[in-house]
Amino acid sequence: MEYFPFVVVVWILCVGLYGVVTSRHLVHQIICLIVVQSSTYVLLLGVGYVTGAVAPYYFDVPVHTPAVDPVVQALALTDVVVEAAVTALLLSFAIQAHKRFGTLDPQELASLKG
Amino acid sequence: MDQLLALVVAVPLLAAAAITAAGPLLGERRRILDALAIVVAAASTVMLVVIMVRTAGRDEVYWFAGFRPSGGVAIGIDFEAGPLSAGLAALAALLVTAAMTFSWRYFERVATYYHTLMLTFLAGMTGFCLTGDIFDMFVWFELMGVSAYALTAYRPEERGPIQGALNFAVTNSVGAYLSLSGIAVIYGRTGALNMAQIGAYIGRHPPDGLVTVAFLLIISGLLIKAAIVPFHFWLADAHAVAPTPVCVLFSGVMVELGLYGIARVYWSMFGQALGHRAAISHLFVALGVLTAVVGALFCFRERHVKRLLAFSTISHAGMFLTGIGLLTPLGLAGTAVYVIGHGLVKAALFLCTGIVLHRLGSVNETWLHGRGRQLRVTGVVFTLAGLGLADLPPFATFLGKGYLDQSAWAHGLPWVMPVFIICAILVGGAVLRVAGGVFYGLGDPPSEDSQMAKMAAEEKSETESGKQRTPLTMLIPAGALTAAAIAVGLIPQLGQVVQAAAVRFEDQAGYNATVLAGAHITHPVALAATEPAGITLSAVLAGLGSAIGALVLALAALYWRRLPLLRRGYEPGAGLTGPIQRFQSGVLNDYITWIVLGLACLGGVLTAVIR
Amino acid sequence: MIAAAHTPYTVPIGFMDALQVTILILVAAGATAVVLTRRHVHQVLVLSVYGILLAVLFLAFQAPDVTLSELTVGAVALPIILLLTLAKVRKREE
Amino acid sequence: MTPAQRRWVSAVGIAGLAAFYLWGLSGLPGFGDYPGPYGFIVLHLAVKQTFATGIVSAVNFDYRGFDTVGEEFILFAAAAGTGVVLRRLRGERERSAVDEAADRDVPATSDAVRMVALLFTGPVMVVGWWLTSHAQANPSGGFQGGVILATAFILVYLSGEFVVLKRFSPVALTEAVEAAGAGGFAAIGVAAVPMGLAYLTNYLPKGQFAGAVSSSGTIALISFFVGLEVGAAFILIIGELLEQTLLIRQGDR
Repeated sequence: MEYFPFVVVVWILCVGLYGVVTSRHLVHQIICLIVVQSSTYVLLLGVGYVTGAVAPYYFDVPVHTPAVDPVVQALALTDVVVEAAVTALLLSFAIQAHKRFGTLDPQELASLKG
Repeated sequence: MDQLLALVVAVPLLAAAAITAAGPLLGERRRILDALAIVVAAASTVMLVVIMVRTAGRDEVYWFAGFRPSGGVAIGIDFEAGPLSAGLAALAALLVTAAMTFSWRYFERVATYYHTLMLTFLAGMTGFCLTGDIFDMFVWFELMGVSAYALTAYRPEERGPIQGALNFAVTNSVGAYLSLSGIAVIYGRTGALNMAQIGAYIGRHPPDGLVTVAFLLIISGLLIKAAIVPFHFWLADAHAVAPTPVCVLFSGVMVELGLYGIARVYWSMFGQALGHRAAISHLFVALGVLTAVVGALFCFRERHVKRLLAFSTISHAGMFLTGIGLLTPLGLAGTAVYVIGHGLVKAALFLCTGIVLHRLGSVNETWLHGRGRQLRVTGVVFTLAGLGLADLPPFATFLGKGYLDQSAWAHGLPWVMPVFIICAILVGGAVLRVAGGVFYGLGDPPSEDSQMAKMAAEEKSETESGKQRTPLTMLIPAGALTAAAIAVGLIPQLGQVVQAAAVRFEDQAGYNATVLAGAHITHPVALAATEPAGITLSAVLAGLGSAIGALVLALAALYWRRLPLLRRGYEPGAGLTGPIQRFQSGVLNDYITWIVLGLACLGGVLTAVIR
Repeated sequence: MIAAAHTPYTVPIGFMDALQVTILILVAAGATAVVLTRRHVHQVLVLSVYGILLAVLFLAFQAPDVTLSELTVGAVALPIILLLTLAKVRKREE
Repeated sequence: MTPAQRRWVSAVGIAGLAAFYLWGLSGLPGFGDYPGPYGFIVLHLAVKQTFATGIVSAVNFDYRGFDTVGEEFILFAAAAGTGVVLRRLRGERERSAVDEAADRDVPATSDAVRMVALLFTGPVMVVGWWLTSHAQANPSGGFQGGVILATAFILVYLSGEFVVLKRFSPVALTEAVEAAGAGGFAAIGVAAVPMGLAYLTNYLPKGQFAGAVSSSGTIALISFFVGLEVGAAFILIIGELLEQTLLIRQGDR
């Protein structure tokens, strides 16, 4: 258990990268990029975890109850926003690419461009 | 408490929001907003110059929301401004101002998006330069990135911009996520995000796998942004198709920001922990020299003027990385001066290319041959800037390059100087060949390369009307930037002042004390000794030699087919076409493959070095 | 500070471990499935499921805030914009 | 490279990168042994300093509020970028809504779906609002609330009223709201400056009871503006895509 979450992190990253590299369709490629980024959430939350601790909310538990690290959670939240923003932008590129090129295969895009 | 450091980021952001909100209300009177955007960028430039001058004696630290560190632990985010970081941000703001002035009469009007994105881009660059917090750095890096991707695709009605923007966005996003992974890894060890605090923590122990991996992951995004071989492929695709005023920012300062990031991360976090090993210095120098040579060769072969300038940027990025990688104050100081000179000159070259595109509607060197004769002033500015790019004294480029070479020489790398002179000759020769052919009609048009012609044909005029004359708003920024590049080179004692700043930048203990304890470091101590930073004869000769060499090379390329001695039909650099098409394939998947493979190799080398 | 975790609010550690390992395995499998699904609309649905798995994992990591974001973004908003894109792209492929 | 070459080269690269990465991760303290100090210090101080019981919100909107400013503007820039890229270009025309309804691939929305979607819109907006306004207390905040508010928009679309909706939320207005959200956040920060406080200082009274809706000073206010910005940005992005999918056709070129 000690390092299992981190092995999963590496696995997600590598699977995502493999997908990005082998993809033949831009939307598929963008989704693989989402997978690459999802490895960072797991890593962030993984490094901030404290065994047996509660979530960092003191609404209904006494203050000073041991809690997991709130900082990585804030970072992960920022990360989620970044993901949404970048994905939206990339998808708008993909739509235009499809209009201009009539295809979404990166290989064909490159050869059609000139 | 002094608020300037916060305002340099807050003001452009507020202005971006205000312009978006007010745009539809003003209708046809939107020129007011254009003017507002230019004024804000100019004001940012002034504020950053003030900060740069003010920090000449000591660095300034600003804690957001007033959360000061206690006991060496930071709980808030800080900005840490020194002359080098503020100076680079000031260059960025200056180029944004110039680019927006240039585009006053340039674009078909599309709501207010252009100005909004330019201002968020500026805020991102400024924040990236000044921040002292590693996660905050990632945030500004992403803001810079997202704005830049969108600006690249500013003309979505054409094929090139969309494809270039996609390659740019995906490669840089992969890099950013790897950087974020590195940040998370180092956070898992140190429980800190403040760079000084992390540096202090990991500096106590000899480096292990975690530190090495975090270092490589964090700089991977920056290496991609800095277009270091083999992570450089996206750059030519994106620079060739982005609107010309945006290219000014991409080439003039965004790539350099990636390099700045590497220097910042090294000198405030990892330097002490990695022990400033010679092997690491050599690794950076090797990468830098490789990039410089590859960029220069590709640059000389190119016929698409914007791509040509893009490859020249790659070549220069390699030289900058070499300067940083020497790990000496003079190397860093030389790089800083070189970055300023190069940024100004390269911006002027792109602006002139923009004028050519505006007036003549093409960027194909072969087609343009002899057609730019009536653009006299533009031709003069372009030629001057081209000479500046080839390190002609007294352009600031020659000074920076001179320091860099001198420091390399003093640290047992004498071969760096001749290699870089050759690179400067190739790059300068390519640019001057364009100048001589397009503006003066010298020699023969270079042979048509069908592939490149096709690409250049995609690049149509970006402007709508009024092509009969060049508006002054386009010409003045280009001329002013060239003049500024000369003026910077003429500042007396520039070398000593910048070297003093570089010493402070490379003083990790001093940086720690400044940030975490609010200390006032008057006598920073860098790891390597300072060196005399005057204008040496060898620097002048090297600069003159590069410029003359570049001129000769340009003339030789133009009159190649008339030289009786040489075999006809042989085209200089023709042998490079194959590799260019093979590697610079434009296929996103290839680029990511090279990035992954390059990182794996770098990881292997670093593992061997650390063990 | 950490050792004093004997409040009634903590979950038995063994149970938590098993839960986390199970979900981690599911997440790893989910990521693989997302990448290997080559039919586009299917892939978006798999991505949505992956988003939910991640959200559950974050809950098990005691991060309800991130769970909520991942649910709203990863499992709802992103699949919607992806589906819209695919709808646009498919129409022209006919 | 051919796809096969690429597969092999990348397999080597990914394997090398994975090994290297694992080597680094093996240096972490094991899972569940977060060493601190950052998070523990924040946990210790946050309730006292900010009167917020949702510590993640305290970090996001106060301790590391400056990150969140940048984050909001990333979304802002992305929305502007989507606007740039998907703007109506020459040669593209907008189909009338009637035309569009006739040959839509999907069968026309049934009345039941419309009713359900419309019925859900209200509650979804309430939930979004609640999340946006309770950042300081619970696992919630402007971001999640904003996204949920934007999904209310999608429900209206599902109910088949996109064209109606477009009339009621024109792009210019949404953009203005978005700008107000992002700019408002930055402006709250700047407001501290004339008071002689650092940018983004939490200068409002923090209330008497930790976790109450009116507690925690600027945290609640910032959360509100973030909600505005995020909601408007998502509405803009989704709106652009909807417009592409439903209304815009390629003209003859």
